[in-house]
Amino acid sequence: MPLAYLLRRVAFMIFVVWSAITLLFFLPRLSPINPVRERFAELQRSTGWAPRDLERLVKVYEVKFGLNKPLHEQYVDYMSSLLRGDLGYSIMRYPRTVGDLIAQALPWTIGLLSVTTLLTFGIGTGIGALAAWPRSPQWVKGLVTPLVVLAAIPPYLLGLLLIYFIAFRAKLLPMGGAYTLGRFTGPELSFPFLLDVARHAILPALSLILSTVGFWALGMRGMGVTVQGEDYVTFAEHKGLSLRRIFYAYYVRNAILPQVTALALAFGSIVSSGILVEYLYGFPGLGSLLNAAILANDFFVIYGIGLITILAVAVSMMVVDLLYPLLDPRIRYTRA
Amino acid sequence: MAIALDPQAPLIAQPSRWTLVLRYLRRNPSLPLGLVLLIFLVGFGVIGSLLIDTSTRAYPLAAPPVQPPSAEYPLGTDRDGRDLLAVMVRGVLLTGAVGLMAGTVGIVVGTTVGFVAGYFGGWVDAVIRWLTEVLMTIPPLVLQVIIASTIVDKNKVTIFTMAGVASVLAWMGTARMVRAQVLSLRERAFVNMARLSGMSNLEIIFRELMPNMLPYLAASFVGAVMGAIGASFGLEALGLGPVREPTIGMTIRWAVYHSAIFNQWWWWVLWPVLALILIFASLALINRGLDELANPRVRRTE
Amino acid sequence: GGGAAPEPTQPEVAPTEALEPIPGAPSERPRAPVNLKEVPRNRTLIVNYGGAGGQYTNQGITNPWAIGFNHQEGNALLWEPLFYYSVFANKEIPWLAESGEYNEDYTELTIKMRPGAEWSDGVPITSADVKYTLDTLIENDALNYHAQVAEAVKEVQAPDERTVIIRFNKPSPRFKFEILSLKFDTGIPILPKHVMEQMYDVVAVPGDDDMVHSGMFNTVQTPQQKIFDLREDWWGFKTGFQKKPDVERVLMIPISDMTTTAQRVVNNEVDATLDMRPSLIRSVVEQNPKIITHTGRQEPLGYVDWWPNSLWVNTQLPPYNNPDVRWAISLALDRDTIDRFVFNGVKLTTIFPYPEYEPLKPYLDRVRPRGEALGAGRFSLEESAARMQRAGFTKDAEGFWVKDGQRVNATIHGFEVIHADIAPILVEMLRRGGFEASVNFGTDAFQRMVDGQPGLYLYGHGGSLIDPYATLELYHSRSSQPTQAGIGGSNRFSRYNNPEFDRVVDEMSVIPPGDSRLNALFEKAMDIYWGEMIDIPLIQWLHRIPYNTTYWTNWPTQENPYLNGAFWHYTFPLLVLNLKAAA
Amino acid sequence: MTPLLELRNVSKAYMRGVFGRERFVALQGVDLALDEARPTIIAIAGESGSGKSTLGLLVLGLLQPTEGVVLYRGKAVSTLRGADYQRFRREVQAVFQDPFAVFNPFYKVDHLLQVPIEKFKLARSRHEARRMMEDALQAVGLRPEEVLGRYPHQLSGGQRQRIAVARALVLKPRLLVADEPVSMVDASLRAAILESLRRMRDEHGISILYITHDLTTAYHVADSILVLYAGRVVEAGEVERVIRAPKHPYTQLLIDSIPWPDVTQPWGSKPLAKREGERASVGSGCRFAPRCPSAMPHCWQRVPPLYRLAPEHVVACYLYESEQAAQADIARA
Amino acid sequence: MTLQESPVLRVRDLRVTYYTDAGRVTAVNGVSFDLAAGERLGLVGESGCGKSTLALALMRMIKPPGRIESGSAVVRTEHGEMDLLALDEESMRKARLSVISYIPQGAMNALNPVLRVGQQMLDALQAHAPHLSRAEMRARAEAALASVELPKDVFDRYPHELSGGMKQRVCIAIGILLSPRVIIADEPTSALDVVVQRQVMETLQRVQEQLGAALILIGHDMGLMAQVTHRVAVMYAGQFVEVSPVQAMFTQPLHPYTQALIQSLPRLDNRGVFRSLPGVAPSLLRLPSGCVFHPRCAQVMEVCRREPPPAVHTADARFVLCHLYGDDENVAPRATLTTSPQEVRR
Ligand SMILES: Nc1ncnc2c1ncn2[C@@H]1O[C@H](COP(=O)(O)OP(=O)(O)OP(=O)(O)O)[C@@H](O)[C@H]1O
Ligand SMILES: Nc1ncnc2c1ncn2[C@@H]1O[C@H](COP(=O)(O)OP(=O)(O)OP(=O)(O)O)[C@@H](O)[C@H]1O
Ligand SMILES: [Mg+2]
Ligand SMILES: [Mg+2]
Repeated sequence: MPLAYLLRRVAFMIFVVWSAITLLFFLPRLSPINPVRERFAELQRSTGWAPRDLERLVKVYEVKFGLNKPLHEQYVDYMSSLLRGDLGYSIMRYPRTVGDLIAQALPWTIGLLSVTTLLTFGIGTGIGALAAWPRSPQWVKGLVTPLVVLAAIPPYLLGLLLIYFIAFRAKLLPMGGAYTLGRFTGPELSFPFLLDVARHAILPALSLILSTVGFWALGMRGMGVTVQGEDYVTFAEHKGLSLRRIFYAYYVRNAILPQVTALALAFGSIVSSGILVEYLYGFPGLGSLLNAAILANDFFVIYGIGLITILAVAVSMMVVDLLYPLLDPRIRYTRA
Repeated sequence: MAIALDPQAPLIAQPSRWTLVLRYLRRNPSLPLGLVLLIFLVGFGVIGSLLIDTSTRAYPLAAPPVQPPSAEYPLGTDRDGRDLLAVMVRGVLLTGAVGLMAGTVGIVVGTTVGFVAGYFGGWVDAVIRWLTEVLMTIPPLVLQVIIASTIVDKNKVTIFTMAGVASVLAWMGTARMVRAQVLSLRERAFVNMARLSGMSNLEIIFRELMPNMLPYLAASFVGAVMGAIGASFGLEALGLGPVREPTIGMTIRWAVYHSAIFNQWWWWVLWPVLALILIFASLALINRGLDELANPRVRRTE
Repeated sequence: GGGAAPEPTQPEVAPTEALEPIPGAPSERPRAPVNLKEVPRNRTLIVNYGGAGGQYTNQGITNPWAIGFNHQEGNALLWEPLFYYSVFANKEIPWLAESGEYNEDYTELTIKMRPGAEWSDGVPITSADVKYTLDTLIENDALNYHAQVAEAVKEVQAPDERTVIIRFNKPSPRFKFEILSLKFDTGIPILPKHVMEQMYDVVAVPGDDDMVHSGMFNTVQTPQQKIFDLREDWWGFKTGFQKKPDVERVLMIPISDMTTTAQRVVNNEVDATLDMRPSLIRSVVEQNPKIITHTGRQEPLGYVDWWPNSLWVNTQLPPYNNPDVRWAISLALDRDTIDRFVFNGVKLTTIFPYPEYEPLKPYLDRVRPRGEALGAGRFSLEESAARMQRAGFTKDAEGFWVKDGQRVNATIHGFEVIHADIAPILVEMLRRGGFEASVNFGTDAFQRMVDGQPGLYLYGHGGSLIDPYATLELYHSRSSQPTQAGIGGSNRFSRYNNPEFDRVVDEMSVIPPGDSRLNALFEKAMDIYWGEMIDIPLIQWLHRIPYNTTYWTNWPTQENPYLNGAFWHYTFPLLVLNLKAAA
Repeated sequence: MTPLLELRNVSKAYMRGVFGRERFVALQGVDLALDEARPTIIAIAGESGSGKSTLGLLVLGLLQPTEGVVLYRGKAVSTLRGADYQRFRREVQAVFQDPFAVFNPFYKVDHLLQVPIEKFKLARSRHEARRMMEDALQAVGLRPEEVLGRYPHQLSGGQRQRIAVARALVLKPRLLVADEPVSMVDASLRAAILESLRRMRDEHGISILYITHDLTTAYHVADSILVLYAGRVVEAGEVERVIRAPKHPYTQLLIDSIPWPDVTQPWGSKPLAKREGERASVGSGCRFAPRCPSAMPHCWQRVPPLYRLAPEHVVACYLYESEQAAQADIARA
Repeated sequence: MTLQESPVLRVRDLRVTYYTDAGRVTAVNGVSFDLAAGERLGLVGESGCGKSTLALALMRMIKPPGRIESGSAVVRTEHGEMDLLALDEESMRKARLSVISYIPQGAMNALNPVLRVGQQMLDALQAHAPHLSRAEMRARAEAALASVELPKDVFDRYPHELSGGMKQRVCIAIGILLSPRVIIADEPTSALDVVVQRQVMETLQRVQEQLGAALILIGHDMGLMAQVTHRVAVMYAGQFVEVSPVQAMFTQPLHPYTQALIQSLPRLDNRGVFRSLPGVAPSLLRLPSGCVFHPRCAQVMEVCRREPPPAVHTADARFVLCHLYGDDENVAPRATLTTSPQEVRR
């Protein structure tokens, strides 16, 4: 790989990340919400915490969070502390730091969502490919529509239905949480714990899979249709290759290219895609954290999670860009 | 020396356009099925609005609370006393409109941007790529919430603003994919041929490349509409939607809020879900029915 | 354990050092799992409560002075006051104090401390701790109750280990009840002087699981759960002050979704939870015969909370600054319809900003006829229209009131979790009355109320329990701020400003509860309240809390009203002490 | 006067390999000129992969040369803008080598003919357009009602190729790049189509770059011929001379290898040398050296320049070193 | 030329129809022929007359809307005879490439753009000779590439990095990879220069002779036919109108269409003279009555317009479909030939 290209691409990625962070920094500040005051107000509502002179206190904390400074100074502060790896304090959970909150939530999200994303991708793409494959039985071809229809049900509602029928009525699986509370005080590396986590993860994973698998199937089916009838597929048949080999190497292999890009993006956006499901199942991942942060207008946590997502997406897009020519040799770096 | 045609050679009549259309529909039954569904839904909304005074019946206090379906309230009523038949009539139209508006904006912008970037390359591509990547990296929900929350006067939140917010982020995925496709398509000889035929860049994009991406675009469109409806649900869930309007999303939202499933008020959940299912089923079927148009090679026997 | 790990004393953080790492600030790196003893299910009380987005956001903030401390999510089990108060039993329960006596004119309060009480690190709890607690409240303006205490208290003395003498600036007959007693969400706990003094900043140190405390539980907290385990060595057991309860562990888990929570209760996974919407609690009770409520298995399936809700009005904002408009709105609301739609026919609508509690009843009954005579709670669109016309409004083509080409912006602000059942109904009724209404459940609803931007907002009154003063004080002009300037303290959204009203309230403040002089003043105040329609009283707040009797019995009920059942209130320890394991 | 088309020292290198590291020179230092006044059919011959199509794409402006410049009416093609560009597009047309890929699979084959007629406003009415299409199709032996309205994949290779030729006939450009236009049609039709190409030159003054490896047809239809080997011109000149008396050993091999439709004439008398790994071994010398029966030591050292053997005949081979060395430019002769 | 007694391929009454919007296209209309082991049969005819369709039908690769209506195609292998058109799917799949292989026309797009050439060859070996080791497979693939004069490094290249001719040669290499009994080469060299053509055809011939396989060479290049094949079949509008040994074909073409074809061949001696057959091939949608060639026939007779011509098998193993030659096997040609017979050396 030409070093020059690699450097260019990395530079571009850094530029993208910087732009996104900048945008993310300024956008919430355009909104009229004052997170500190909202935080205190929320405290008042929920706990009766009620200092008489709230406004003065708001000022004090604005200073603590640096929110009193002119915007450009805040920006410089924020950027320089980012470079030091310091994500600052959470407003809603002051004096906890954003870094700590994220460190705690991240493994859960990665665990649940990377597995489900891969599963969904595999299942959806597989079904989509089969649906466009001329030799599939009729019922397989018809499979995409019901999957798409499943995706039509809002994930939140789908989750509720699953909880109601599978966990509540049939009592097959737990109704939520990441592990059996009370039985385990916190994450530990033991077999019973992992088993327990897996049991808890089934329903959230299922809701995610059911509500997104249709999109993958739909996308793949679309690409499969265009690849169909290409001469190289025909020639592969002339060669007497097994259907399986034709299917994988000459059909799926060619049709899947755009899906791979989508997968990279999906990986980047697992945080926001899982937000509702994580929330519904009380799954302690980044999605729940983000949800809480949005509800509390906690800028700094939003930035922190935003930053993670931005990095994840930017890096995965870069990786896809760098790897794409390996998948599709017709595309060359020189023109990328 | 000219090659003269044999005057005696019999002329072959091409079947008429309509015959061809009919044959197409017969070969691809999912298209008419999808269309019929769509027409049914639109008809349900339009005719329903004519027959029922949705401006009162789709709002609270129009009927006694939580009535199961009956002769008087064919689809039942909800906890706030909305007549669910009226709610569905209006909801299908409103939600359909939000989805369509946002989906269309998303797909149109995404496709255009993707094509422009992929086809022209150079700095145009660089700028577009930068913009899409930047917007794509930011968690969409965060952006939407921020945008929506800057709309200070919630009275002014209509389904239009919601569609607007939902569509702001609906185009990047499409744009990126389209760009990738264009990169590989534009190397094809028929693009060169089109250029020799005097087509402008824009025409090459829209007349030569675009049709070849139809199946993808159709899938994308279905995805965009769904995405937009999903996004509108998200906004509604956060109280950033037109709270009073009986969209399908709000209806589901209220049903969830009042634990309709647990309380076994099945009708309150069933109808909106059914409506969504029908909307998406019709889109998916239409999408499927367009295969042959997009790739004539997949055509099956009569 | 033990609070013996004092944080090194640090200089106060100057405001300019914003975002600099705070020295000694806690880190929340995943800790090694704590090995807790096994507690069987029938000795564990599991409650589903709190959290945001399905997880706790404040776990480990156990220091009551730290910003973000929340007594509701279990921490009430860690801290103790001088007195508890149970409104249903209508009695004061001395706790760390053995007694507390006012002098004749309510300018001095003498407290005797209970002997044998000690902190979890074994240090005795003495009058010095009480003095420290109050002194710090007076000094540190970042603390809750700072203003109230600083205003009232002249001086705190601790002449000996067991005696505290509080001298007041003026007669303060309610100080003991309002400040020193824990009930519902109000009052202060006593904090350990020897620990707090080591902190570089008492509002910045969260405390964590090993915070030295006095309550009968120890805690382990993660975002997923808060575990409270009974302390065998609690001073109350050692001194024989209390008998060991059956509850050995309290497990508190965050709520992600109310329906799921209901299902957990039905499945016996959870013993009690947050109060529920009317239909939900009915379904819960129907689906599990073991589940009871305050009123057993009969409607209204709950008890009245101290938080009656009004449709609050920004009395500074046109057109709501016109009492006619406020009255027109009240007249446009059909209370019967609200009862029917929202509360399954249980009559919960009210004309009072007061909960109808036993101690308050005599006062309320006295003024009720006056309110009814004025038309409070009446539904009449004609009268409403007449009021609007008097205020200079006319109806436009669509039937909405307009003045100077402007419709009335009747957007109701509120909180989705608690107001989503009533708000749409109100909106519809207002629209029928000609007000262009809608709902705003935005994440910033609170901020808007604070800023005074909206004209209408739904909220409760954290006010009176035993006499009418506290609620009236909410409308005192000292908490009224100009619009845009934010607001004062707790639950104070009123921007009402009326010197005459203030005078009445001020007069009441020095008269002790129960004194008959209050009656006339109260009548006067309520005449102003209703006459001006300062806010539009709507409903009593009902706590419909499901109690699952599968594992635990002796819940506080109508028959056995030893407490209100809200375990998230400061009185949680009293509930725990009373629960009995099911046979 | 400025020539219609001029190539000055044109080279084209492709980037190859996954990471575009390998530079592959497909065409090297080609000069060529065409006069408008003297419409000519120039055959471009050479083995497959010798750069014929690349040359065509360069002329069409669809590729940019890495070195040198392609001039159309005196202006560099890559810089043409506005009206000049329109004119260039209108006047320079092509029949591409691969008749499968030039069709957009989405459209019926009509599209290929319709678009240029519409874009260049060749017809005043739809009726006239239809007429033109039918005429052109008939001229290449296709039955309009049979091919129109069909999708490309429903036609045979030869049918598609002929449609592409028909398109060129409709357009009547000034310059036509015809890349293997008749490789897929039978002998009788081939004759007919080549005949119509020649008539285009005669009646409409159209110059044609006839790219082919079929020397028999080149011989019949072209005026002059340019033989490429591995991206370089090895021999060029008047077709009669080159075919009848080839000078370069490669041209000789080519002519020798023509399969004559005559059972009595054996196919090829010269032995075929192995070509294994030839490119790598060449280094800086003549590219044909490894296969050349008469290769001399210095053939391996330096690329031979073009030697002019006659006013209309140049050859790049040291065998003719003794002859007057020509400026490497047949056009300026 | 030694033709074995029993043919390696026996095709009988093959009919293929495409069902198009405009109507039914009978692309192969009752074709029968035999092919001996080691024989090279040329298949010529106007473009669109059904040559590729015939080949595809033998491969059982006619896709909708096309359909094989009738016929049989029996191949003789060491394991006995099999009717390709009656095999089950799996056996047919196995037969492809190992029993009968097809080198497609327009090889440009026949290679998967995202797989290396070598991989696409290995795939074929994997499918039919899974017992080979990877090294053996690679060796065989490289040998095949070498036999079509491609450098070794092509194995590791992607198709788009090859010129058209190189791609075509890759397809040929794949076609001979498994030593099939019958090789169908559909214009295998139309994109190749003559030198390579010669090399490729020599290779094809060599391999084919070594294997004793039969070769069907589809093409337009009569020169190639003359140089390579033993027999030539002339196809017109879906039918074989003449099948003759190659010398006879060039010296004494029987069918008027064949005669026209031979006449239109370019020669070195008359530069610039094009002679072509007037008229256009009939539409396969509506074939003319009687003899399909009659509208363009220089020697058309009344009977030609009415009746389909008889299949005539002459004594010297030639076949012609023409009214000129009576219906009796031994009848001598009634018409005079336009080219005079010559002594043929072969
Ligand atoms: N896009 C490309 N990238 C890399 N190499 C290429 C590309 N296009 C062509 N080549 C190489 O350039 C050389 C010349 O190709 P070109 O297509 O011009 O040959 P040609 O003379 O037309 O051959 P043919 O007769 O087979 O069509 C070949 O070796 C080919 O592999
Ligand atoms: N998929 C198809 N659908 C409809 N008609 C088809 C299809 N494929 C081929 N045809 C028609 O069948 C006839 C025979 O086509 P075929 O490809 O066999 O011709 P060919 O003899 O190979 O011609 P060429 O020499 O040009 O390749 C043609 O008229 C063609 O238009
Ligand atoms: Mg070429
Ligand atoms: Mg063919």
